[in-house]
Amino acid sequence: MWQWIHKWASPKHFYRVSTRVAPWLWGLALILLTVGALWGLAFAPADYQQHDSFRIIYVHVPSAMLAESCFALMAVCAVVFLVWKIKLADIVAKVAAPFGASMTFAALFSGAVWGIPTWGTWWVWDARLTSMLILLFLYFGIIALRYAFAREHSGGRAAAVLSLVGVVNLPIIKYSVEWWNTLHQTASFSLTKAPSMPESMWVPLLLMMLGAYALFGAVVLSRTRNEILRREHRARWVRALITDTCDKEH
Amino acid sequence: MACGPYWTFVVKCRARERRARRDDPARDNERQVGLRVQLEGRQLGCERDERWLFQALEFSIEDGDLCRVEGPNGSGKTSLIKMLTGQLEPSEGAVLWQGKPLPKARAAFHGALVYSGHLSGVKEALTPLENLSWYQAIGIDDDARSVAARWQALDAVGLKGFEDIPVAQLSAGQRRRVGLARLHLLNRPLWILDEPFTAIDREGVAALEHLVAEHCHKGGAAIVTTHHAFSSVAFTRRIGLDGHGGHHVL
Amino acid sequence: MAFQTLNEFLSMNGYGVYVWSAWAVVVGAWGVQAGWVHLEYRRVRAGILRQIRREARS
Amino acid sequence: MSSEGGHSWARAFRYTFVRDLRLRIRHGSEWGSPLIFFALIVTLFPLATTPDRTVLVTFAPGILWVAALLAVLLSLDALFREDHDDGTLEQMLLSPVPAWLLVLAKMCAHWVMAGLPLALMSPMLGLMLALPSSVFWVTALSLALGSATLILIGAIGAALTVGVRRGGLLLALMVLPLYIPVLIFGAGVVRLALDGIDVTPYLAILGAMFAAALALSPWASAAALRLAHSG
Repeated sequence: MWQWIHKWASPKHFYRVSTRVAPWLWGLALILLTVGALWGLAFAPADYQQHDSFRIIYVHVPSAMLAESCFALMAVCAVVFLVWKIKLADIVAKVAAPFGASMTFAALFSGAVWGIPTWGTWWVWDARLTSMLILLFLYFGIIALRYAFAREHSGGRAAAVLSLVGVVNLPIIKYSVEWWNTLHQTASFSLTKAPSMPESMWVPLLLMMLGAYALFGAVVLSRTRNEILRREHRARWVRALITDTCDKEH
Repeated sequence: MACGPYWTFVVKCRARERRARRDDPARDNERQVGLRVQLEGRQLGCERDERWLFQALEFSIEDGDLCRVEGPNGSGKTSLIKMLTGQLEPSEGAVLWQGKPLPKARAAFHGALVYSGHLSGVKEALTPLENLSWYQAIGIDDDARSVAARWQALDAVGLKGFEDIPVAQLSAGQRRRVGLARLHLLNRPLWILDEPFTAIDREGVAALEHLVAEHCHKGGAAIVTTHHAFSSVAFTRRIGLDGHGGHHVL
Repeated sequence: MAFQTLNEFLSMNGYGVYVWSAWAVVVGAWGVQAGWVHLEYRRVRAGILRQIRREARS
Repeated sequence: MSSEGGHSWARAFRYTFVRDLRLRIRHGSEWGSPLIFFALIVTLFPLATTPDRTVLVTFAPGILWVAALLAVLLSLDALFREDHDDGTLEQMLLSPVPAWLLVLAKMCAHWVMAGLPLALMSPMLGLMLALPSSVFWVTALSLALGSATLILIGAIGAALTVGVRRGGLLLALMVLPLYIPVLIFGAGVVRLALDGIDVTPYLAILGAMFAAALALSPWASAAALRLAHSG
């Protein structure tokens, strides 16, 4: 197992392998998202209670789930970076943070906009939206801490420790916000219990979620590749790569 | 009352410590032979901002060694010193104390080390005596001779009569001498001094040189980084760093 | 098809403002991330090329 | 020279605890400000809203707790910074005594000098916010327990930003989201006590948070200090 980890520790190996994977991921994300969007917006039936405002679920749920899993990814990268000192994990965590923050903001915005027709006001202090707001502040804290240090290496380590502290506190925050105010409707779709929506409604939702995760993978992968190029700019293989892509274009 | 739970916690540590001592044979012979200095660097490497300051550095410090670390500014001298004290994890290789890698032998190693860095390590609001008594406490010195030792240490650095004046009112040179009084106070086999001669007058320098020489003569070891050549004693070992990855060890 | 006419689809039976604004923000965020990847790649490449030229000259 | 183990650990703990108390007493001005800040914030609210007692009493628990939380946060920035600047933090990390024990001693000293006085002052300020005297005991207890948890959690943030210049605002941005569960349960306990509900289960949860923070924070802070120091 150690060889396998060590092989992945070298950015060059990761870069070569990801060159083939990245285009597929981008293509998969594009297809899934367009099919899911068309199906969800145009063909899925409207909800009997919320009518067409229900279609916001097809963007709210994927972005909320991305916000959560991105935080989990950052915590895993933090452990890998602090314990095995693999720089790749630090790069992935650094790259994933802005994506997670933007997904949290998107989930908050779409949740709030969805609230107007259903609850009558755009911001309601309901448990899930409040936890999402706190998660957004956690993201800002981690990003700000990373860029507060002069040297990237110490910034990466400090941000890793804060992500671990954050991930330990997340369930406690959710529980206490839940205790404080439970208003939000129960989760409309969870992998364990059967979806409470008819099939024609949750299939597009599933497509949108898979598409969102594919996009998440593609963005994180490509931005990691850029960060590797930026950090290893003195390495010969980077220079060789850049010069021959440059010649191919002219 | 607030620290009630902590005493129970500390007592539990004592029980664990006694158990550790009972079934750890190595600990017994260590006490008979007296602490032998054995600090080795194995294939040490230090990388900063994707650049190697030094690589594959091999050396070994034994009893009676006086080692000088030299090199231009920014050549990684302080990083090497921080690796030797266990503050900085080497990017490559390992530092061994009596055969055991540092992170595993941290308590034993720190029990045998006195480190004097760029910062004086002295609290300005406290008096020299209070500073030294705190050092004895965190240095786990036996209680019997502690009061006498403090006076004797202050006398040795020529601060007799200044014992109960807050350090803030002493001059910069006197402040550093309070820091250096630790060398007299805690009789530790290994001294690591980083630029010890800054802000010290001529006869202070001579006194410190004599002290280090006598320490090495008595079987201790010292690692010193300084631009000032020792006049009265020869270095038994030199580690030169050129800052571009190269080094030479005598 | 859940809507009879095109403008019914555009107005989302009266909920158009909410649905389209929510979708715009989320899909917009995805688009920004994708665009950012491309811009960042070009910026990193330009930086490396500039460095190569500078070192080739000196 | 081998350590006598527990005995000398306790001595190191006690000396560091006393040293920090002595430092705080000698630097009175700098360490008194959290208490004055606490009183100041509490007096702002009636001036900003209404002096009407019926309105104030509903907000009293929240105002007391938010003011205490901000006072603790304000005082945390200097917890490790002074020791970092004059090199004693380096010596603490290089001592044979485990770093988490010395960090724990510093946190206890900080609680005795900053957390406890807040709790003892809260009844007086509660009076100003029309808080009935029947609730003083619960307020003081929840603030004493809560401020200890806040100091423990905040110390991790202080350890992370010890190497950063002007780390105060960054510390607040990082640590406030982690303070929210303590704030919810702390202020909630006082609000429920106002309505006469039995608050022991909620105090128990506050105690559980304190126990978790006590178990994790010294170790995490020591690790964070080691990271910041080797930078």
